[in-house]
Order: sequence, then structure tokens, then C-alpha cells
Amino acid sequence: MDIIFIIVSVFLLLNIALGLIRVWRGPTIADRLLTTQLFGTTGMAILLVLTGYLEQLTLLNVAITFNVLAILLVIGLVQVWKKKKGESS
Amino acid sequence: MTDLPISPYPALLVGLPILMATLSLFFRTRGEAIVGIIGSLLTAGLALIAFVEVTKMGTVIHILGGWEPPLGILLRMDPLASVFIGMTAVVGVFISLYAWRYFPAQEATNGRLPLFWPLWLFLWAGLNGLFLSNDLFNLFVTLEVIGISAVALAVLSGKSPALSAGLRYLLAAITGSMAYLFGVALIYGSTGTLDLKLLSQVLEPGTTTSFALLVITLGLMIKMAGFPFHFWLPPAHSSAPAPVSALLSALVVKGAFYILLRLWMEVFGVSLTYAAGQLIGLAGAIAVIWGSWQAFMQTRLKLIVAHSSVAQLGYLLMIFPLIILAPGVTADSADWLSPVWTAGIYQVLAHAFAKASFFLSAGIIIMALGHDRIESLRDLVGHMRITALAIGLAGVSLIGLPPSGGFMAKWMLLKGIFLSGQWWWAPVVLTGSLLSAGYIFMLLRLAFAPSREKAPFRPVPKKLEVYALLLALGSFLIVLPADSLVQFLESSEIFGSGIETILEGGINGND
Amino acid sequence: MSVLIDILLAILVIYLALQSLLAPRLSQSVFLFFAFGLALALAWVRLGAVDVAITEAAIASGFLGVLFLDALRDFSPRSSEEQKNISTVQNSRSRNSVKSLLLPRLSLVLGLGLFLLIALEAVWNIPDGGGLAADAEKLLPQSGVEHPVTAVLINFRAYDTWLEIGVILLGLLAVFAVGKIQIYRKPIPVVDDILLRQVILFFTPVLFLFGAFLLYFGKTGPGGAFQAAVLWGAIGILLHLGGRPIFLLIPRWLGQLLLTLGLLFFLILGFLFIAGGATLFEYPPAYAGVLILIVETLAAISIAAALTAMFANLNQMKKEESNKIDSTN
Amino acid sequence: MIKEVITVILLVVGCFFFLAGTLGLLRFPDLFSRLHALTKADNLGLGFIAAGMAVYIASPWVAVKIFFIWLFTLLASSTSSYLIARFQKEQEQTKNRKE
Amino acid sequence: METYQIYSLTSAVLFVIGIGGVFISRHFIKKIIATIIMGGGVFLSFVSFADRDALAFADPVPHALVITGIVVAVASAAFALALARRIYQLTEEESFTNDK
Repeated sequence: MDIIFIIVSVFLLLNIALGLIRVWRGPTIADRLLTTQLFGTTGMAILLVLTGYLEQLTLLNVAITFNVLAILLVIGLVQVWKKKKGESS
Repeated sequence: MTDLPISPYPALLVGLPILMATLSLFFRTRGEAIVGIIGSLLTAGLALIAFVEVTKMGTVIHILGGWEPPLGILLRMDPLASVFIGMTAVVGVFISLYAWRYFPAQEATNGRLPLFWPLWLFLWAGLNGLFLSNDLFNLFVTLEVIGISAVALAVLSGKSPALSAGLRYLLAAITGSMAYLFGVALIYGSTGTLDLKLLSQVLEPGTTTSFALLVITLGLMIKMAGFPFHFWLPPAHSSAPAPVSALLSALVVKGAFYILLRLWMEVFGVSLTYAAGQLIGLAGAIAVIWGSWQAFMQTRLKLIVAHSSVAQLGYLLMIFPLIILAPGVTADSADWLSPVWTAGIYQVLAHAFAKASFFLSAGIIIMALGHDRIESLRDLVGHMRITALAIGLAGVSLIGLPPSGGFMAKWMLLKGIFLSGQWWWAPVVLTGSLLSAGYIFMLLRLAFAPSREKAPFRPVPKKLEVYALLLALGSFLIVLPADSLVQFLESSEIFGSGIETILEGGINGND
Repeated sequence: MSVLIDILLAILVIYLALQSLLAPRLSQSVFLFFAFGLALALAWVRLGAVDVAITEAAIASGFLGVLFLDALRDFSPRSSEEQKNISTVQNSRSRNSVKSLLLPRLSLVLGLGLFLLIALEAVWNIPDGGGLAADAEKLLPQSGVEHPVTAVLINFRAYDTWLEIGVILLGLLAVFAVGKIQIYRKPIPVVDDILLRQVILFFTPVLFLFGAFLLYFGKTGPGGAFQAAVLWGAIGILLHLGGRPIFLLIPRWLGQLLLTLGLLFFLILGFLFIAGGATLFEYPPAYAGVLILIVETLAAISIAAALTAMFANLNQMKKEESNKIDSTN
Repeated sequence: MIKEVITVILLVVGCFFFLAGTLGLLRFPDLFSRLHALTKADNLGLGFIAAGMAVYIASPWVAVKIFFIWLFTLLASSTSSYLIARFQKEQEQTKNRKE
Repeated sequence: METYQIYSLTSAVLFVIGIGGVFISRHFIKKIIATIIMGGGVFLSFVSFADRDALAFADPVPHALVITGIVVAVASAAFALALARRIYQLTEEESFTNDK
């Protein structure tokens, strides 16, 4: 069973690595933000898998923190950049 | 270690300034200043009481939370720490009194700088904490307290040169403390303890320890503007408000030096090598020459003083090679070490007093003239007798002419240099003194020169000038209790029994 | 076999660190830096440091992430045309200076490479054992909490933690010092978007409850004051972004109280212990558990307030006001 | 045994959706379709993996917790995809207006 | 190769990347990022050393130290960010004018 967990974690990590290409390509800031979404979700998946693998239930708390962080970043970006537009107009 | 007398003063010395700093946040500008000055006076009083206690009882400790090291943290106030704390208190109280007058007088031109008092009290707490700390990680935290508050003070004026210098300073400070912390991590990894006293017993020589020593030394060199990393100091110190410049160069850079001294003499004895000592000495020597030369070339008073700080800190670095003898050379320990560290301590004290006085005088001159270009110093003596006297006295101490504290420091340094057989440092000391004599006399010559046109000096509160003069006098008065001070310090572990272990460790590599 | 995860993660972390410094555009740097934070959080998990993982994810990635995003708004060039100009200027400048910089750069890189080799050697030689785990385990029952990390933080090394709370307040003061204390006075428009408003309203209690859970859970497992503080700080930031700046809505003295509460309470408690004949932060064993919980709660409130104020102050730092001196403290 | 087989199947399906989401992020031509691919597929993948782990750990309390985590993620990512899309649209509009 | 060794070697690499970045990068923001990466390396080394004993629980002291360290590093990074933004607002400079 452990080997499955390891394979799945490695697969998901590679998935993250693949997603990095989007950060490079851009082109807009929203595209880049999408990848943080990807990291957030995939990171949570890895954490869930590790919860089973390491049998440490407290990792779920880390997962929730990841989640919270992702939404904070998105709202941050949207609001902060909207204000910029408001200022310039 | 834990059988030493326990005293609450170490904890109070850190707690009280932070308490007053936090309380001062509740008030508006004037109230904040009142709380701030009361806090400074209380802290200084407490420091003096604690100093007297140490002279009576010897080293006192405070076991925080009742948990003994290695798990807990211990504050230790030994003679060395108490001398540094006493110096901070005396210099700090004069700078506080000066700031109390200076900022209201400056308000018209610069606007209010309302955060000075809480930041300064935080800085004071950080310095006291650093001098008292006996734990590698706690030293990092106090370094950060000092670093952040020092940079915040340096950028208080909010002008863009100050901000730019401040960012440079902050980045250097963060880099330095992170490098230091990496060394701490390696030390913790190889020994499993952070307590300085325990470390000196369990530390074993090896690549890890040597590398840890290297990064720690590098980090602290960045923090104290040792030679290749001096780039941040002149702009940061010269663009800050006058009392802050005085604080930064009189006290803040001494913090990193203090840790370096403690770690080299007390902890890392086993992995010190002759080459390491020579290398750090070389950095110091270059700093002395380069800093003095740069100071000589400047045309603004504050920049002269700031570059001279680089040089004066170079002298401090030059004591490190002297504590490690060349392989094969033996010397009678007490005879040769005693002048070396007396030189170190006196250099610290004399520089603190003289440089604080110098920067405070520079602040007065800026207040009177509106700028600090040195060509306008003409006929300073005629207009501001007291300030001219303060600059003269502080300058004499910086050059190292008798009977100043600076003379004591340089004389002892030369003595140590010859006793340890490392004569090649002697020309550096002499050249440095000559160069600093050059820029000091250039200033004094201008000050005595008759002015060509009607001088634009504005009146300045007399008390400001008096404070600066008192500090300059302080750099002479410290020579008076020299004998008892040396005796007091010799009772400390770091200079007493520690010497033999360094000797053996330094020569043989391991014991 | 599980080494595979670690190696992959290690490579990812190093790659992200390198790229976030080498990326040509600032926004790439910043987003790669977020990814770096998340990858590092996974590394903490792999090393069994769950507390650190939560802290890293919350503060180093989340809070700093928002600050960086906010900063990006300042630094990113205003239009694509300008950006092109800037980049061409930079290109030409760098082309001119490439030759003069080549030698020092090369030597710097070589020096760093050498440094790296020594560092690797030093790290490799660390003995595989030693540490204070056994000591901490022995004294844990006397500390008043069951989770060793919390015991170390709030009890064994309470002094460090107290100074650290001080550092956060100091950081806020420093940010004020840069901005000439403009605690924001202008009201911010309330968000017009219904969905966004609802999300903020929904997340406020969720964040609060989860923070409180982590705070209380810190007694027995990973969690505690700092993690809770960041989550509560996130509430403040969200509300600020949603047009409800907390420090404008509450009276001035309350704001000051919130900011200093943790530090002051911790310190006064310590002074009381000294007055009672003990040392600073020496909890009476019988009340240790309760006192630690109170200290943690107040510290969390203060840190959350400080983080909120830091963000708000940075967010409100505007060009127009830069030359004006705001003397109202 | 059956429990483990179910877990493995769920995990593999989850991985498939993650891969699909990432490929979509890379291959699709514009932001909106990328958004669509990423948000939907990844959350579904996360759901499968969450379900797999809930089955594997087989404790009702943990299952509830995992379910809530997934629910929050759904909420967060649907909101953020909406916000990102709206943000992008506004940006494009202002750009068009300028031109 | 043990797990902790992989990460302790990584930590050394991160530290060197960070220290190089502080000196080589030009833009303020990148310099600040470099300091945080440097910090990340340091903290990683602490935590990796905590993990090497096969005891009942990992050494809690480095964990606590790292939490303290992260928070301190974030406070100073926020301050540096404030300075950098202020400088940009006042002078439109994104990097120190004379290199280094």
C-alpha cells in the first residue's frame, strides 16, 4: 500500500512541476495566479495522501491552511489590483 | 553555572525598556516623549544599580522560567556584560537628554518624528538583551530586535537618501543575521545545545565547527561593517537624524562585536586557527587604512564621522589575531593577553563616547548652519565655543593622543602587538592614527580660521552643546578608573580562566 | 523508496528558489516564490514538522504573498508600452555593462560554488544523533501542556517567544516609521460585488473558528498562537480588502490595546512572577496550563492585529501622500 | 483488502483528473478555458483522492473532516475562479476602452 | 541516504542560492526574496537536524526555534518591503543606483 501512496505523491509533485510552465508563459497576471490555484489544490491532494502514508491526522490542519491561503491570495490579487485601476482612472 | 547568585536585574534590564516603549505607544507626541525620557532614565538607573551589584557580588544570573540550560535560557551578567551595559546606559542617557531637546527644536524644519522614543527603547532593550544573553539562538533574536529598530530609527526622517541607505542597511542586517543563524543551526546539529557555557565544554573541532565559525564570523562582520562589508555603514549613519547617528555608531555596531568577542574567546577556542586570526586582522587593518583615507577625502562633516567609524571598528577587529599566537611561538599568557583585551575594551568605550559626542556636535552644527559642508565650519570657535571644544576633545580621543581613552586603547594595542610578536600590525595602527589626525586637524584648522563673511550661525539651545561636551569629556574620564576596571574585568571568566584553554586550543588545534 | 518523494521535492524546492531569483519578470519571480513557499511547506511535512508547515504556509507564503502582490502593484510598469521601453533600456544597459561586470560576477559565482561545497561538506558531517528531544520529553509533564513544541515555545523558551512578539510589534512600528505613521483615515469603498462580499462574510467566521481551534489544539498537537494569529490576521486583511478596515471602525485606544495586549500581558505576568520571588516567565506549575492558554490567546490577538495593521498600512501607502507629513499620531 | 483496492482505484482516478487539469492549463488557448479546465478537473481529482483517503483511514470523524476540507476547497476555488474571470474581463474591457 | 540528509543538503544549497541572490540580484523585491530563501535554507537545516533521531517524537526545540525564526524573518521582510516601496514611490528607483 505504501508504494501506491509514494507513486501517487510523486505523480502529483510532477504535476506541480509541469504546471510551472504556465508561470513562465503567463501572459497575464491572472494566468500566473491560476498556477497558485493549481499548487494549492495539488498540494492539498499531496497532503491528504501523506496523511494516509505517515498516518498523521494533524496534516489535515495543514491542508485547511493551504486552502485558506489560496483564497486569501486570490481575493488579495483581485481587490488590490482593482484598486490600482480605480486610482489611475 | 547555576550555582552563581541569582538576581532579578538581568530580566528587568530587558523588560523595563520594552514595557516603557509599549506604554509610550498609548500617548500622542508629547506624552510619548515624556514616557520615553522617563523610560530612558529608569533604564539607565537600573543599569547602574545592576552594575554596582555585579561589582559587589560578581557574576549574577537569571534562569528564565526556572528551566536550566540546555533546554531553557539563562541570562548572565558578568563583568564584561556589565561594562557594556554600563556604557550603553551612560551614552544612552546623554543621547536621550539630547534627543529630548533636539527633536522639539527640529520640529519646525523636519516635522515631528514621533516614533523615536519607542524605537529607541526597543533598541535599548535589544542591546541589554544581547549583552546578557547566554544562548546562541536568543542572541539571534536580540540581533533582529536591534537590527529592525536601528534601521527604523535610521529612516525616521523619511527622506529618500535615508530610505535608500536604510534599505541597504536592513538587507545587510538580515543577510548577516541569517548567516549567523546558519552557523547556529550547524552548531546545534553537531552538539545539541545552544548554551554558550555548555558549548565551550562539548564543542569538538572539525569541518562542521570550522564552517559554523566561518559563517557566524561572516554574518557578524556584515553586521559590524567589517572591511569587505562596510558599504552600508557610511550612508546609513550619515543620513540619520543626529541622535540616531550617535546611537548607531556608538552602540549598535558594538553589539555584533560583543558577540564576536564572546564567541571567539569563550566558545570557539577549539577551532580557532592562526590563519583565521590573521585573516580577520587583515580585514581590520584594511578597514583602518581605507576608512581613515575615505574620511580624509570627504567634504561633509557627517560623512567624515561615519567613515571614521569604519576605521575605528577596524581597530576592534585587529585584536582578534593577537589572541592567537603563531604556531611554535609561546608567550607568558597573562603578560600578553591582558593588554590586548584592555585595548579592545578601551577602544569600545572611547569610540562610543567620542563618536556619540562627534555626531551630536554634527547635529548641532547642522541645526545652526542648515547643512554640514565642512568649508562653512570657519570660525566655529568664535560662534560655538562649546561645540568646538567637544569636537576637539572627541577628535583627540579618536586620534589616540594622551590622555584620552583612545590613547589608552591604541597604546595597549601596540603593546599587545609587540608582546605577541606580530609586529606587522604596528605600522597599520600608526598610519591609521596619522590619517585620523589628518582629518581631525583639518576640521580644527577650519574651526579656528577666521570667517570671511558674516557667519550665518543660528542660535542653538545651550544644553545640547553641553551634552555633547560631557560625552566628549567622558572619553577622557574613562581612563581614570583604568586599574580598577581592568581588575574588575579580570575577575570575569572570559578573561580569567578562559585564557589557558584558548592558548592550548589555538596552538594545538585540539586538546 | 520514499526517498523518491524527498529527492523530487528537494529538486523542486531548489529549482523554484533559483528560478524565482533568475526569472526575468517580477511577476514571475513573485509567483514562483509562492510556489517555493508551498513546496517548502511540503518539505516541513515530510520532516515531521507539522507546526512549522502550518506556520510557513500561513505566514511565509500567505501573509508575505499578499504583501508581495500588493507591492507588485507598485512596481509593475503601468502599461505594456512603457514596459517595453524599460526592458530595452535595461537590455542596452546590461549589454554595455556585461563586459565590465563579467569578471567580478564570475569570481563571485566561483566563490559561491566553493562556499557551497564547503557548506555541503559541513552539513554532511553532522553527526546523526543528538539534540534536546530527550530533555524535552522528560520535562514535558511539568510544562502544563502536552505538545512538546508548544511547551518549548511558551514555557521552556518563553523569553524568545516574548521577544519575538516584540519583534512583530517592532516591525509594525518600523513600517509606520517608513510611512510617517499614516494609519489610514480615508474610508475604503465597500465592495460592490455581491459574491465577493458574501465570501468574505462566510470566511470570516470560518477563519475565526479554525484559528480558535488551532489555538486550543496547540495544547495537545500541532498548532498554537502563531498559526492562529495568522489566520485571525487573515480575517483582518480580508475585511480590509472588502472595505471594512478594522482600525477605522474601532476607537484608537482599542486598536492600541489590541496591538500591545499580548506583549504587555506576557511581560506584566513575568514581572509579577519576579515580584513573587520566582524568575521571569516561571509559571506556577498548578496554573501553568491556564496561564499558557491565556498568554497564547492574547499573543495571537496582538499578532493578528499587528499583521492586519502592517498590511493595511502598506496597502494604503500612496504616492500622493508621500510628500505630505502627517503629524497626527 | 477490498478497502485497499477501492482506495487505489479512487486515487488513480483522482490522479487522472489532476493530469487532465494540468494538461488543460498548459494546452488551452485562453485564460477562460484554462480556468475552466483547471478548476473543474482539479477539484474533481481532489474529491476522488479525498474519498480514497477517507476510505483508507476508515474513521467516521476523519471522513467528516476530509469532506469538509473538500467542501471548503470547492467553495474557495469556485469563488476564486469567478473572481479571476471577472478580474480578467474587467482588465480586458479597460484595455479595449483605451484602444 | 536518509531523509534528513537529503533536506540538510538542500538547505545548504538554498542558503548559498539566497546569499548569492542578495548580492547579485538588482531589483529590491528580488533581494528581499533572496533573503527569505536564505532564511528558508537555514530553517530547513534546523528542522532536518531535528528529524534524525529515531525517538518517540522529533526534537521539538528546533521546531520552536524555526517558528520563532520564520516570524522574525517575516517581520523584517515586511519592513524591507515597506522601505522598497517607499523608495520607489519617492524616486522611481527599483534598484540601488550604484551596483551592490
